[in-house]
Amino acid sequence: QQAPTEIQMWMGLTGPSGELLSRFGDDFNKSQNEYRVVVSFKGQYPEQRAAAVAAFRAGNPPHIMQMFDAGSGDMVQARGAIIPVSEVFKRANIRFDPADFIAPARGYYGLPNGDLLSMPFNVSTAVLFYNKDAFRKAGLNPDQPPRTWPELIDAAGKIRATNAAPCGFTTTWLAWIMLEQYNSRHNVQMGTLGNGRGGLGASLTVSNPMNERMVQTLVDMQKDKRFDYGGRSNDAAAKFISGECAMLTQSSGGLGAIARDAKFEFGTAQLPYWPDVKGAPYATTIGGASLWVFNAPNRTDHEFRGVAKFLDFLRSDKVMTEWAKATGFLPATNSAFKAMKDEGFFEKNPGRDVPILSLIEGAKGEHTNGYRFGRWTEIRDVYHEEVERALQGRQSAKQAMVNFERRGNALLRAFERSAN
Amino acid sequence: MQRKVIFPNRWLPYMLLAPQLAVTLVFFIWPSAQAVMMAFQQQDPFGLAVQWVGLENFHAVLTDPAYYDSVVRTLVFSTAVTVLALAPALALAVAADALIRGRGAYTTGLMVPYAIAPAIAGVLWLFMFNPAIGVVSYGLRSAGVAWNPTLDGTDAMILVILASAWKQIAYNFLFFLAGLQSIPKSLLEAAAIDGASPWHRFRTIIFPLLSPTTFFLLVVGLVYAFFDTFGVIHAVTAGGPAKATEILVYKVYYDGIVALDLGSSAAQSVLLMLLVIGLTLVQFRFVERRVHYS
Amino acid sequence: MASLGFKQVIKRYGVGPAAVQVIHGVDAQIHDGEFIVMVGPSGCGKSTLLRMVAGLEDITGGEITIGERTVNGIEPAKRDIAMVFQNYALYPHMSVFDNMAYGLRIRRLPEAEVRARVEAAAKTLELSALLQRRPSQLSGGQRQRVAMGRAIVRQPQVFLFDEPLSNLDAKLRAQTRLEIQKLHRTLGITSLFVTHDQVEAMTLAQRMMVMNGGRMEQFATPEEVYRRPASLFVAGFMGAPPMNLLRHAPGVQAGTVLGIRPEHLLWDEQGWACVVDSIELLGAERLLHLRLGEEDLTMRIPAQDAAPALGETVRIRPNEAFIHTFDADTGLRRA
Amino acid sequence: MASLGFKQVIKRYGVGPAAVQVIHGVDAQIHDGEFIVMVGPSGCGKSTLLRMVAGLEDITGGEITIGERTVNGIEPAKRDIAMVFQNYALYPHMSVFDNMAYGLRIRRLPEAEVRARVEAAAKTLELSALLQRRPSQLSGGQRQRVAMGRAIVRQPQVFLFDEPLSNLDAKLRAQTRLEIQKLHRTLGITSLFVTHDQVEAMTLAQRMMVMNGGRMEQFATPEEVYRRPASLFVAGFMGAPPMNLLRHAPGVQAGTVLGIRPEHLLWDEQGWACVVDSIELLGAERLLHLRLGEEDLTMRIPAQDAAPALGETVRIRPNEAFIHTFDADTGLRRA
Amino acid sequence: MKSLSSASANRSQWFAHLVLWVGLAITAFPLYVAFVASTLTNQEIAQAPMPLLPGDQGWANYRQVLVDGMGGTHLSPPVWTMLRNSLAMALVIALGKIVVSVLSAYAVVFFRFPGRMVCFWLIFITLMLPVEVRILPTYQVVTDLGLINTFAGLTLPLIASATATLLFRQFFLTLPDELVEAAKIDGAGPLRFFWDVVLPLTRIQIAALFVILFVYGWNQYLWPLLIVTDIHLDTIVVGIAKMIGTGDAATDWNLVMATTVLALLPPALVVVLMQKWFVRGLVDSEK
Ligand SMILES: Nc1ncnc2c1ncn2[C@@H]1O[C@H](COP(=O)(O)OP(=O)(O)OP(=O)(O)O)[C@@H](O)[C@H]1O
Ligand SMILES: Nc1ncnc2c1ncn2[C@@H]1O[C@H](COP(=O)(O)OP(=O)(O)OP(=O)(O)O)[C@@H](O)[C@H]1O
Ligand SMILES: O=P(O)(O)OC[C@H](O)CO
Ligand SMILES: [Mg+2]
Ligand SMILES: [Mg+2]
Repeated sequence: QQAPTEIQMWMGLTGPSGELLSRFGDDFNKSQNEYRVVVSFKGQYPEQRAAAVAAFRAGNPPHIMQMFDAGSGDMVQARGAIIPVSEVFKRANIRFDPADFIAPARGYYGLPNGDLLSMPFNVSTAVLFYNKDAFRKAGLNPDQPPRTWPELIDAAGKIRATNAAPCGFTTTWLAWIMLEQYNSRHNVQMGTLGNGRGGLGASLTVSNPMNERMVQTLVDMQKDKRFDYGGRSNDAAAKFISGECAMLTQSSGGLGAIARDAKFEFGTAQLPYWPDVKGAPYATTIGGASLWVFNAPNRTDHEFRGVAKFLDFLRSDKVMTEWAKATGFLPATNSAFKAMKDEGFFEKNPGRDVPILSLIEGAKGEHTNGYRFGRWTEIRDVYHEEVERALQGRQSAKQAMVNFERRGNALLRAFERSAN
Repeated sequence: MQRKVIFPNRWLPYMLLAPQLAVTLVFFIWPSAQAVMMAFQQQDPFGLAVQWVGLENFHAVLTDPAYYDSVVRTLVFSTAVTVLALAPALALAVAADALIRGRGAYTTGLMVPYAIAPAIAGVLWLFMFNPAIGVVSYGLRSAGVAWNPTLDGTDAMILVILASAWKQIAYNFLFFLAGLQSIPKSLLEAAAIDGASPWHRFRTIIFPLLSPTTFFLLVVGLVYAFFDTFGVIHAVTAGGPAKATEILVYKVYYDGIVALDLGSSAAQSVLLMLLVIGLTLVQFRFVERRVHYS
Repeated sequence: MASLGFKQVIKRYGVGPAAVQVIHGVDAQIHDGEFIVMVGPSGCGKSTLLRMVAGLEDITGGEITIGERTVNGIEPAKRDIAMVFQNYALYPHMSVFDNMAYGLRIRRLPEAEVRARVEAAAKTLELSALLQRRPSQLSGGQRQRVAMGRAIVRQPQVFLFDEPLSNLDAKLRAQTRLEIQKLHRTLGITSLFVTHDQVEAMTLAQRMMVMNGGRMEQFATPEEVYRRPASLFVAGFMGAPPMNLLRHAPGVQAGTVLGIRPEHLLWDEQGWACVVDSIELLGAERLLHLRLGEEDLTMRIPAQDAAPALGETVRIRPNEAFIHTFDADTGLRRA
Repeated sequence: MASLGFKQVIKRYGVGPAAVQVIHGVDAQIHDGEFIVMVGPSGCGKSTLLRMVAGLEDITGGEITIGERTVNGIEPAKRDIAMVFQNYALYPHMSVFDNMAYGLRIRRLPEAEVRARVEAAAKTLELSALLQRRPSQLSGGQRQRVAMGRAIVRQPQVFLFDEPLSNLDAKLRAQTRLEIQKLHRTLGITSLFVTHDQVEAMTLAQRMMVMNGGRMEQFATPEEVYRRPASLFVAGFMGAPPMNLLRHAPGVQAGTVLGIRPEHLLWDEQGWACVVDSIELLGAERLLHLRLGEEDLTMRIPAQDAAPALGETVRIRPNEAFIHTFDADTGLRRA
Repeated sequence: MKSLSSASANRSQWFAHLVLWVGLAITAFPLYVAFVASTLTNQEIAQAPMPLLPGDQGWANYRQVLVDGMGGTHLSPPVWTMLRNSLAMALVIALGKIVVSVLSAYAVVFFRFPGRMVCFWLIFITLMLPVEVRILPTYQVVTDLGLINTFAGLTLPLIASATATLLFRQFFLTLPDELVEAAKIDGAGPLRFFWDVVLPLTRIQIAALFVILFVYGWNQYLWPLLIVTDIHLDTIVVGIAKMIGTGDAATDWNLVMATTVLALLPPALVVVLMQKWFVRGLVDSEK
């Protein structure tokens, strides 16, 4: 008997979700003996991507790489480096219909012809977590979370006034939530050419009153700790878990840790919106990560077939539903979503439908189909920097957005040049 | 440079050198040459499209105000780390040298941080100063100090400086102690007879005699602050907030590995390499000068 | 300038049962302007005693006086002494000038005065041309002179020297010895000079303190020490080759030791019969190593005299005028 | 054992115009079993010559023979010589036993033989009790003996010594000198011993090679060298204090130099009038440093004789029997 | 500075002790906090402020990381595996560097041959090439050699060491010429001399360098992070860094701190136990 062919998959997840994803690899290995999938954690998404780039240049990239939403724009441009996942399935002769995936994911990871570039796997969206104990202390109704920004500002004010918590509200993933999710929620354009999905020539259009308004709000709230900034990625979650901040906007994928470590009763709600914006609230946008397939000179069809088989395994209803139930991520396929609904999961687990309601069932608009820009990781950091500077009182919200747009566009142009 | 008495042999020296040279050529010289080459190229992250651009990368770097911000930041950071690692180390070494009994125990305790990896030192300090759960941040908050290194650039800078200096004190301490112990006691006795008070002796005899050590540690400290603190910064602030802690070496890493702008990153590397060469030469010239002293 | 007195001076290192006593009650009076050399074997406490005078070691018991003043417990800086160390202890980072000026500047003398004094001292010591050099740029002998200069400029009451010549080669040593002598003649400062070199001691001292195991065995002029050693120890220690000390030679009374220097043995057909063990020619003279019964002795004869053969038996006697007699038990001189 | 021959031996360091010649054609024949001492001032080429014999330096010109064999170009290990170095060059990490055994083991002698030879040598040198010690646990004298032991066990044809005693203190030096003498008497191995210490040279040598600036000035017995120095250089070099060399004293012919040793000056009312400059008491005798016109001279008198006062004028003359005369130009002895 | 008169001696001794205690406190505090955190539950830590006295979870935490790993069996191997990897890496790097540099220093010092200075400079220049400059191309070389994800790939590129070569060279230059000559007269050739005399005499320097290089090897970060994709080859320093602040999972600080304590214990022990040599080697190596 021949030794199984090894399929390398790099992931960027840790904790219970990373653990579970690796277990899927084992399950797959047990289900057949032609291939052996090795799932390994290579560091956070940016480090992992750097390692993958180095590995690719050395002719030895992983077969599959999990890459977060923000990295998609760069991956798309790496034409020779990746193979669209639709094509992988086609070559392996395994049925793969992009329409099986939930619409927002298709919009985000798809090609104009409908093919999928990468396979959506861990799909998330931003939600609001709130501390019911603190709400009670502040005299707020624990079963009526704020739905809009004015309500949230008000709640935060009460919490501070009554000292129910040292800080009213904080957020993780500043750019993702306060820029990307926020713009989708209000159907605001982030960039030209269909939010960048139309090609390399796109420019940012983020310097507008809507974005200034959000930043200004944070700046105002920061002054009296109704808002307290907690870092760029997900560090701020700890501020919520420790009870310091009574409200948190965070990825739905963060549910697991909160459920495990928070010593208080908490609730989940949809991301707030400005009620004075016409048509609001719109649907939030996607987060999480998708799976990309690398090309390499020495890759065999046999290996690609193994890749397809494993991806096929991952998108099966059984895996998808287990994944979604255990982690707080959303099911990526329609059928898994349906299976969960049919099973009554959402009735049994109140609050777990919140992300679904805002992402899948929220109102669609012209600008809610996601975005795709090159060097987006870096552009996100530019946003972070400019907003952080505003929060420090070193520039106005307006100036922050002007700078952000200018610097962001410079990066887009640099990207455009290097890709040609 | 070479000893007078040697062995005559044609091939043996080459055999002995072979392993070292092989490793050096394959893993140092060759890749470094490639890195220098990359500084003159523009390429996409995956290396699919490469083009020669001459000095364009250098030009871009040297005309980018952000680069100068980083230079200034690096100077502030390295100066602070170096000074903060030197001054307490000197105080501790003087104290340890003055001890009649028990020096060994203190020395042992004080040198432990030397063994700790920068990345781990960073993790330790991050943990203590984590705005949400850190014991020290809690203490600061209770004391009414608004402490938020995730937002306040100054706070973040202070944090990485403290963590970096903390690790380096052990090293400086050992060198200062060795330096102090190599000062002949009779010099201090002579000064005492000459009428110098203890403080005076420190200022006019001990400190000047330690100056070779101090200078050496200054250079080593600068190199440490420039390069080896990468692990600390990576673990603690990742260069933020708003690039407030992005020193040059972190910028190289960020631009190359995170932003995947390889040309610019390589050009910055070359600039840094020139800096190291400069520092190394200074140090060597100095080592030569120091020989005169004894 | 001042006198220097030791009254029952005792030094113990450590405390309690672990303490070691290294100076056992030294008594001595050194006159104003005298040049005293302290000799003795290694470890006999010479440096310790000197450092007690300097204030670098505490005085465990007894009293040391400089001039009229008891200095026990007084800081080195306030004792008005200067010291020359074995390794010179020059400040390596200062020029020769600054080395010499250091003590004066600390005492806040006006800079003009400092300059005048240093230059005067430099002139005396022929260092004027070297004032801008660093110690590392000087030869051993020059360093030695700077160390002396540093002591001189202070114009102290007492000079202390701790084997200042032992790092010099033989020639330079002889030369520096003469210089120190001259200097003392000029300045006349009370000096206490430690050495374990006999020649140095003999040539430099006005009076010598011969130390042994923390005790002073003799305190007298070099002549006296050589001619009338106060004890067996002194007799054996001073002189090269040392005095022959015989217990069993014919005619030596039981309980006494007969001492006779190698140059005070005479040929005598009637004398002791000794076997020639070995002979050494030292240029102007010869040393005969002889064996008399159980005991060895050395005889010194002019080189031009005929030398006996190895193994030959020769007959010799001590010159009565130069016989020393010691008590075998106490080791003290009898006559 | 073997004879040792030098034929027009030349040594140059470097090549071309930068070359320095340091040995200028040395010719000498050393007999089988002789003990030869090479003396001379620092830098005169003693070590160089010795190391050429050992094979540690190439021979630039001429020929060195050991026994019948010309050794030019032969490896040190194959010359059958043993060498004792100034700093002993003991292997610090090996026991005394292993130090002595090393050379034998490299030559693959059976271990029993090695043991026997080392133990025999250790016995001769009284090292038996120390065989397990490391060099660092030995005193200077003991180390010196180990270095000798290492040479002895090899039973070489020639022993080479490069200032082996210079790291010892005076007392130990005198003692070891006697031991080396005894050893040579026992083993009778041809030896070449380098020193710049006169006493060592005088007492040890059967014949002395006096070197100066890469040339051999005299090769003769110590007596001869002392009594009839072949040149001004030898006259001035041997003897402590050295011979007085006078060019202008009354009665000295132009173009010649008169040599007279300090012990050969006599009081004479009719003699040269000299001023007493300084006096040193050296135990058994006194050195008078005198000034005669432009020239300095030294006179040696017994300590018991009355000493003149400083500055006094004394009258002296050389003892005719001991006058040496040299050619002022060539420096060679005339009579 | 030793106090010269006994009156002020006591006071200055007290003061010295005080200064050193403050120094020790600053040194030790982060370590103490890490230790305390490693004995708590993550919940206790999350409720700021965390207690400053050890809790009762120590045994459980250490057991968990040692046996199961920090993030469960799939994410990170058991910590003891990572400890083993780190140990192997540190040992191979330290010993490899020592062997390679002691040989080359011997060649450079004890022989004269064409190209000697070129070789010396080639080695010396490695001092001036920071990792950041060449990390990507080096990675490529390692892959081309098929060493990616192997222990050899992890250690070999780190084995060249200018510092160690310079230190050995420095030391070899101080060996007295006479020693070499004595050995020549005794009949020892270059290899024999190296083995019988030079190596034994260098053992203190070797011990000292071993400590320094062990710490260096143990603390490697960027290189292993890049070169190892198989978690079973992961070293502990990388393992820890990977575990904090990633993705959606909150950091398990109690486990991270338990692992941290385990990670810093071995190099700290090596440094403390071999203190005498370490200090000497450190001070010498930089001269
Ligand atoms: N700090 C100390 N503790 C205990 N014993 C000491 C101390 N310092 C010196 N001694 C002992 O005191 C004795 C006298 O020492 P000292 O240095 O005065 O001797 P010395 O006569 O100067 O000898 P040398 O000629 O070798 O310099 C020695 O036996 C020495 O071991
Ligand atoms: N490698 C060399 N290159 C050039 N000149 C040298 C070399 N080695 C020695 N010399 C010179 O050769 C001369 C003789 O040196 P040598 O060591 O033989 O003197 P020495 O008589 O042994 O002196 P010492 O008594 O100081 O040991 C000296 O002038 C020395 O400077
Ligand atoms: O926390 P996650 O994994 O849902 O990701 C959040 C954002 O997508 C990061 O870009
Ligand atoms: Mg002494
Ligand atoms: Mg010599």
